[in-house]
Amino acid sequence: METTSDFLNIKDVNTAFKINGKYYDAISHINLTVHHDEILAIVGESGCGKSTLATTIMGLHDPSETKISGEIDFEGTNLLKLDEAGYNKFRGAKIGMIFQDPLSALNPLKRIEDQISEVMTYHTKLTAEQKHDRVLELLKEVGIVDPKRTAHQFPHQLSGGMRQRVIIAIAIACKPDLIIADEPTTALDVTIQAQILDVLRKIQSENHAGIILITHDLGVVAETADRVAVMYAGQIVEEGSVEQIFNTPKHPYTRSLLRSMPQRDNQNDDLYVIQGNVPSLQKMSKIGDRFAPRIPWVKPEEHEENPTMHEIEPGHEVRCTCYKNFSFPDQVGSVKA
Amino acid sequence: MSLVEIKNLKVHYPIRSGFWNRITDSVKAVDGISFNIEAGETYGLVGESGSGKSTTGKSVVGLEKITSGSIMYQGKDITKKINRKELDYNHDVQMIFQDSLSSLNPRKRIEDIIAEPLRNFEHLSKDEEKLRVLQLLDIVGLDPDALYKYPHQFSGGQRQRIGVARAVATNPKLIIADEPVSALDLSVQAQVLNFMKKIQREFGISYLFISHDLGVVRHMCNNIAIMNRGRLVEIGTRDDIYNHPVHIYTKRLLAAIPETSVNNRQQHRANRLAVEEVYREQQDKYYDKDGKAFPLVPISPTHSVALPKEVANKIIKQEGEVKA
Amino acid sequence: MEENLNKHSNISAADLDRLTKEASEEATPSSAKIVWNEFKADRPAFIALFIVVGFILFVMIASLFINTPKMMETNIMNYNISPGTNGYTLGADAGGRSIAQQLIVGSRNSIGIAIGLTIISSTFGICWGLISGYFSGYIDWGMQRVYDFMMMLPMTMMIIVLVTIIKNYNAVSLTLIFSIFYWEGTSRLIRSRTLSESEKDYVAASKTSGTSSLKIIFREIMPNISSLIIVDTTLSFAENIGVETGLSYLGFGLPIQTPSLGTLIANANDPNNITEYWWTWLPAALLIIVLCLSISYIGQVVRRSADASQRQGAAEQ
Amino acid sequence: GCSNGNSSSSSSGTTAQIKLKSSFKNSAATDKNATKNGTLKLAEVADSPFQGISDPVLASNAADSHVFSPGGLNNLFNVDKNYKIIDGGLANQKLDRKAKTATITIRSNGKWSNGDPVTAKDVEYAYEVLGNKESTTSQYSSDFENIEGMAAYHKGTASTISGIEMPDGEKGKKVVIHFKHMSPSMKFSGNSFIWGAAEPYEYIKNVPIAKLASSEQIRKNPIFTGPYKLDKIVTGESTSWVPNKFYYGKKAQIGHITINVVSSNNIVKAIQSKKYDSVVPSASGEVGGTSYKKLKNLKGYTKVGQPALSYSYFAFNLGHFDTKTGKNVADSNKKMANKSLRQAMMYALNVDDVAKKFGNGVAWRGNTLIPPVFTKYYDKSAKGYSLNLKKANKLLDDAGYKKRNGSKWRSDPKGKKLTIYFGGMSGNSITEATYQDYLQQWHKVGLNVKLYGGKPMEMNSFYDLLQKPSQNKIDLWTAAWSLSSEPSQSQLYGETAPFNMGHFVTKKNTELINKMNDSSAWNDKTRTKTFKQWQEYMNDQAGVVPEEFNYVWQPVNNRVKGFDFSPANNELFSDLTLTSSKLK
Amino acid sequence: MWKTVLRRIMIMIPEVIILSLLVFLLAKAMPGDPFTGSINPKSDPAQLHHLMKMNGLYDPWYQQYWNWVVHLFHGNLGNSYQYQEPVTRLIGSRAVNTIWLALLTTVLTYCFALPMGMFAAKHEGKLPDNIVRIYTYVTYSIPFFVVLVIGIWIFGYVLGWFPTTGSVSATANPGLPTAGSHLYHILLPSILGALFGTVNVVQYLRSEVIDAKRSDYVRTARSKGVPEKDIYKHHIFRNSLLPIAAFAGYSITGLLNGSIFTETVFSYPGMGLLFINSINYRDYTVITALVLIYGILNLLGTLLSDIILSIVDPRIRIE
Ligand SMILES: Nc1ncnc2c1ncn2[C@@H]1O[C@H](COP(=O)(O)OP(=O)(O)OP(=O)(O)O)[C@@H](O)[C@H]1O
Ligand SMILES: Nc1ncnc2c1ncn2[C@@H]1O[C@H](COP(=O)(O)OP(=O)(O)OP(=O)(O)O)[C@@H](O)[C@H]1O
Ligand SMILES: [Mg+2]
Ligand SMILES: [Mg+2]
Repeated sequence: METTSDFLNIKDVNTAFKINGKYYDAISHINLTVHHDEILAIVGESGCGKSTLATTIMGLHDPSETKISGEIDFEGTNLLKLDEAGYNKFRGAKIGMIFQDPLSALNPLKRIEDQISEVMTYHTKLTAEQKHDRVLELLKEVGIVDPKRTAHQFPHQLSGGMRQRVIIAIAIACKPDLIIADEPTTALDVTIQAQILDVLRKIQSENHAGIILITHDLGVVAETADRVAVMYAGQIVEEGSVEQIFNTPKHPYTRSLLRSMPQRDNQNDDLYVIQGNVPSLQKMSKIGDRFAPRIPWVKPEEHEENPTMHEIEPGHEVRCTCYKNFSFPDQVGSVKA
Repeated sequence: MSLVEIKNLKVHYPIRSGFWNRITDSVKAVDGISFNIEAGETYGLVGESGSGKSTTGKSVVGLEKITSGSIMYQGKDITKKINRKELDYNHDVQMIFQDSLSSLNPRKRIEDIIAEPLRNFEHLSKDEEKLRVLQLLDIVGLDPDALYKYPHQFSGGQRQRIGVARAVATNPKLIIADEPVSALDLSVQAQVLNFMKKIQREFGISYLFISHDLGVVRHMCNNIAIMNRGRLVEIGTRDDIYNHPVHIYTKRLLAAIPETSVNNRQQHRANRLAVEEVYREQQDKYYDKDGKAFPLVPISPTHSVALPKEVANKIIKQEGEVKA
Repeated sequence: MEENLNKHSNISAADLDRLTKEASEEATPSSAKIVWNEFKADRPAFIALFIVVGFILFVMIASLFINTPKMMETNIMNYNISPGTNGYTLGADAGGRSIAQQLIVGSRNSIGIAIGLTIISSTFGICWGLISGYFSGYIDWGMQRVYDFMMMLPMTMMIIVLVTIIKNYNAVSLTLIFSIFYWEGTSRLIRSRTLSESEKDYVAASKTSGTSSLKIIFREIMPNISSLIIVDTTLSFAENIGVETGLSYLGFGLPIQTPSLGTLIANANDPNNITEYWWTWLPAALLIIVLCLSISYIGQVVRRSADASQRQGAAEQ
Repeated sequence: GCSNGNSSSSSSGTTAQIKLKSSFKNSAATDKNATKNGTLKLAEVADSPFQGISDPVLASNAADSHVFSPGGLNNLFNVDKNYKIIDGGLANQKLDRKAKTATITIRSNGKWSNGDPVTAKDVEYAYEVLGNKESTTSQYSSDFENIEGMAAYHKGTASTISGIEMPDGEKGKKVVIHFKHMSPSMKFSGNSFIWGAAEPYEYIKNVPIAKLASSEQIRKNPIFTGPYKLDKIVTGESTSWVPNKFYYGKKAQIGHITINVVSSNNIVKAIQSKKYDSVVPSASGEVGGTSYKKLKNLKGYTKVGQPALSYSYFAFNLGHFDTKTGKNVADSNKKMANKSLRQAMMYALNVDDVAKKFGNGVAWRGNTLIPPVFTKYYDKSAKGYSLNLKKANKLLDDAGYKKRNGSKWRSDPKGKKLTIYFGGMSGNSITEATYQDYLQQWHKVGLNVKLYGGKPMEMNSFYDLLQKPSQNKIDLWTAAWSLSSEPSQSQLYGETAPFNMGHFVTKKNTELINKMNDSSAWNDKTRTKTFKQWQEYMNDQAGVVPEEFNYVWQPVNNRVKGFDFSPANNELFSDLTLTSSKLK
Repeated sequence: MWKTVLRRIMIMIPEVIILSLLVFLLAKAMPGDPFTGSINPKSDPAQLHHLMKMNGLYDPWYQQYWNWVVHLFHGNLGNSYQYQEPVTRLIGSRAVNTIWLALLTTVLTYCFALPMGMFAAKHEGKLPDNIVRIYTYVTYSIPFFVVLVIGIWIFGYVLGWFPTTGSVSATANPGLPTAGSHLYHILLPSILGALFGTVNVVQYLRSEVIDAKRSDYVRTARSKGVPEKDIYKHHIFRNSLLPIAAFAGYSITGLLNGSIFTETVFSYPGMGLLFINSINYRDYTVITALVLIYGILNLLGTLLSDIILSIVDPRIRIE
């Protein structure tokens, strides 16, 4: 099944939260597509709206506290038009989600088996026995050594890595087309992180699912993703294949991020530091390039007034024009940090 | 003489149970580790979660009650409270914590937070103290108007720098940094790491740098110890550890670090799986019957590995051959 | 050391005043101010605060003008006289004593007892909880056994037994007796918060900064649970007003000669008073209700403002 | 019955303002059906559950004797309106002054409610239970040692009471009691020499006397000799009764009688909401004066009443009890030793006003120490102490209690400061209001009288203090007594009486009290005279001064017929019928 | 787990001993003696002294205490002076009443509190929530006995719906009618007690539910596509109800305290009323026994709560 048909189309989505009676955009004008059989990574600093995007797709926001506009086209259905019951047909069945904190994401008072089979109760017509078998099967699939025992245990009796595997099992129980993994490995050790990522990749190839992998760890992205979208302050600033992003990053933000990573080759140097802070929601400017304040040496005229995405090579898009002549101050040697 | 010499340090937490609530067992959080921290260097302590890194760090600053072993500083064992007092140990050894928010008292203004050690160790006049705090803020790159603000009004990186300012306030010789950047975003992490290096250069401070991020450790540390289940499995220089790992655990840890080089990611992955495979197969060889790591055996002047004697000797021989 | 710093910092002694001034202009308001602002914003809370403070002040001042022994003199001809007659605004009780005046003096006594009880039991409970929560080991173990014991004591019964033993008890001894039993709840609450607070790194940081245990407890930890303390204290203040009342009702509270809201409500002991001479007890009951409602409302507002400041802190991290 | 004195009565004018009849002769016709199948609902006013000791020897609480009263309490004798024992009851009594014996003859058809006959042993056994060393009774008194052999039996040195004889054997019907000396009070019910009730020997003989009070036979399934027999008992709460077919006298008519305990706080509401026909008829009074005001106009109820056996009094602390000799001794140096002072204090009081205000007509100022229920002995003409401030002031002035050095208060004749401590038990708000009123009155005559401890005392502490052999804390107090139906005064005010807590002793008093029961007293006229003399003397001495008398009264629902609770009616429960099945 | 329970019980023993000694001494320190109350002209003080002596009341306190302890080990709490009955039997008969009252109160409390708390939390910040909050404020503020007094007046006397005294009707036939009558008698006090007892449960439940609503596992459940009502049923309510179950044990303390007031107002012959009476009559044996029993019940209550909690919550399940 080698289709690359995009089954998820996110078009111009805005999500705004109500804070003290006013709505503020947490993500704005997001356009994204996800294909079968690929891992799309979304990277960005804390607070840039990665989780918001994920939960917007899942429809997990309280409608009285949020305002969402745009269109999320999932296999021909606009998810944003669905009511609660309609959404429930997709959640768990067609879209699975994996959360960051594996301990709190599981109901502490229910056995693992019940938590996994619950999702099947609502989306399949399996008998109790079949469900039981499927649970064991799933646990095995996510790499749990002793599925029988684990199925009978409670979350607190499992290690972090095991819990995360259970959550993955829940997410894939109904063979969804789309899996959203929101920082699935942040709370885990590197060795376990690697294992979990392996599991994710295996599942993706077996189920031909599309995976949205949210993370702020560039290493994880580089190792796992097929395509990458870089977010900054609620917007996507650059999008492209892993190679494009890591080998020929364009946007100043992407480049800054990569430069600030401790790497083999900058062992004894100072790391690059992005000036300033990510603005808080309320202080986010509506117009202009949101990253501009953090690269003050770039002249205003190099930025677009209303930055848009520019496709610079097939599949590689960058927001704003400032990337064109961008260079770091120490490389220019003229601008003082 | 090293700045701090840790010898056979053990920290066991008792588990009480049974009818009389007696100690029936213990969590061996730290189970006999030894290493030395030299003046002016950054010593890295790496290991997975729960391996006892923090416990070691806390023992060194004196926050933890030690089961056995010694920590020598200026020729005195500072695991004894009297010696700590006598040496003004806490004046010389400070700590930076992982969670910057929780390590700063949310009800205190920055001025009071930074001045706290000053008030305890140096008896300055009000103006002197204020000046000192302002200077410290300046050094860590914060504006003076931070003086009367509360911790929650700062970003993570700024807060971590406040933590550093407090730690350097008494001009310490050693700072224990327990995962100082794990909670921070990349860009902020860079800021703090740079800054810690700068301070070290300027004040000649030593760090015991605790982290599970091998990338960061490689960036920061000259000497590194790998910890596993309360014991050290390998210590050596940066080069020893990253380029010539010997212990299977170290190898596995290194292999699991995600690489940013997209182009050879397949290769990296294959390598990791291979190491993983070896680890599964050979695990028993590297641990004794109880699953404990063996005592460290030097295989070069800077490099020691927890191996059974014979194996170590073999390796030493091999190395010798390679060199020859 | 000093040179060391001077060497690395661009700030010199000369800049001190200017920078300090600059900083203080940018200073963040203290938490007291935040709470005050919260009150100003919340009209009902402001009214509640106004009622409580105003009422307490009124009662304290007004009772100075009342000669209590004189007031408590019986005037049997005005036995249970109804409100509005003979200049008795709120009528009189079985002894022909003005209910209005008794309300004032009684409120003062009751509030006094409640305040006294709150101060004694909370102070003790807070200290106990802080110390027990901060120290582990034998100190905590011993202190917890005391909790267990207190927990076991049937409070009302013990108070009644004690009250019957002490021959000439008065408001003060009554307050003290109550205090023996009412510190425990507060203390437990404080202890559990202290426990979790002690695990936070700022406590470890203070330890490594060489701060003494007592200083850590009272200067570091206590301010951090201050909102809890304030809330708990206001709520237990409201509750404590009811403590004396209940015992007076059973006949083990204040003697009638010392009027209190409790002794007034004890008039409801007699069902006839409930209907026929409602003025002997109802105003006191209403007063207690209004007072307790206001106080607990204030407690809620304080709690909320404390929460809000936390939330604000969380959002910016 | 007994009263713990806690129910300080409240009170009215020199005499009752109302007149109540002791009976309610209902003109409506008896509804036979309602009577036969209906239930008479009575309330017992008590603040604690009753104890459930049905045995009159062991009971120590009025509530117990009330809730078991339809069973007749195993009373042996019928009495007249003066509580004098008359023939016609379960047994008759004959006194022989010469032989110093009392002969008790049980009627031949006297039966227990289980059908067993009442025998001589039943009468005798009462004394055994009473005098037994192990007995838990509090009814025993040294007076009983007037019976030959009782002292030895009580000590445990004799296993039987030698002075009690059963000439026809245990199963016979005759008992002869031999006394050391005879007393005129033996003619009256409630005297402390002859026990007036039988014990069902056959029924309880297997229970050790020490365990009797807690035995099933006494608690769960007691038997009685009266018109009704116990049907069911809910411990502490209620008893219910059905007619006893073995009753020798007039047959009971109502199908059921229930008696429920109701707390004093709730009784008025309970009656007002027509939950009860009445309260248990008793001589000690179930509903007080305050309730009268609330119930007097209640529709559907008729009030019945008679003077009470109880009265409240003021007593002065005048001496101490010498534990060695067992005698009360008057101390002339006591603060209150001055008669004028005492009289003045009494004249200063406005008991009339207080009684009028709070007594609602059923209580009034007492004028003498014998309450009017004893029609024969009561001195109607006694003046007592009514408010007379002038006289009070004069008395004080003359006796040398003057205000000195511009003081607000009078000092004693020697010029020393005089502070008098007044004691009273806590009660309801009226009690306390009354105390305050008294204090104010005394202040009016310049006496610095203070409430001891600043407030009324709790009952236990109060008697604890007063019963000390010697105390100087309380100088005068008020409390109440409930008298036995035999009005001898030796146990209250006699020289050796431990209850003489004011330690008022004079030669004359001792003489008069002794005279009440000496041989001269066999003559009723002489005895009456002695009583009058004593009353006059006591009033003059003002060592103990009556405070208030009151009516025992109760509301009776208009459906009840034949209600008469005067002491002379010995068939109270048998007479009752109902005129409708519902309360009116 | 049973080991832990046993250990807890062992720890309780010294506490109970200290309490018993304390109570014993305090009771003895009260002025008066069991016979002070029975003075009347007919009773002979000599006989009262005789009784005092017979009951060992003149012995030194340690002797009395020792005797008492020795008897205790024979299951004998002594005799009530007032009731002349073995204390065990006396309290036994009263305890039954108190237990029924407490039981019904507890049941009703939960019947009222659970829907209220859940409803309020479900509609957090909206009208139902505010109503419930006002209700809890008010019940929190009014002294309990005032509620009782007003309750008995309105429903007992004015409307006459409920009996106002006692625990059972004197005329009820044995069997079902008696049981019914018992129930009828405790209904009003239980309802009033329950209205009052709800406060803690409602507040606790409400905050539990609100916490649960915001918890990550509920978000997980949503992402599984579980319908809202099932989320409430299977996750939110279930998880917040379990800790509530443990409240039952803790609430014993409150119930026992309340029983003193309830039983006084309703002349309901339970342990609370017995205590007040015994205090007035200085019935030492009963006072001591009652305080001790209440103390032990308090202890058992907390123990019970801990056990319930450990059974119900796998996280703290004691192995
Ligand atoms: N329910 C909400 N109400 C108000 N603001 C919100 C809410 N949820 C998120 N935000 C804000 O929206 C912004 C984006 O949050 P989001 O959680 O999507 O970030 P993120 O990229 O996932 O960050 P992280 O890496 O820390 O998880 C943040 O500024 C956050 O404070
Ligand atoms: N107070 C304590 N009581 C009992 N066990 C403890 C205590 N503190 C730590 N431990 C245990 O000691 C071991 C080592 O803990 P430590 O915090 O030193 O690990 P770490 O290497 O710092 O882990 P992480 O990377 O998660 O911070 C762990 O198994 C932990 O559960
Ligand atoms: Mg996120
Ligand atoms: Mg750690």
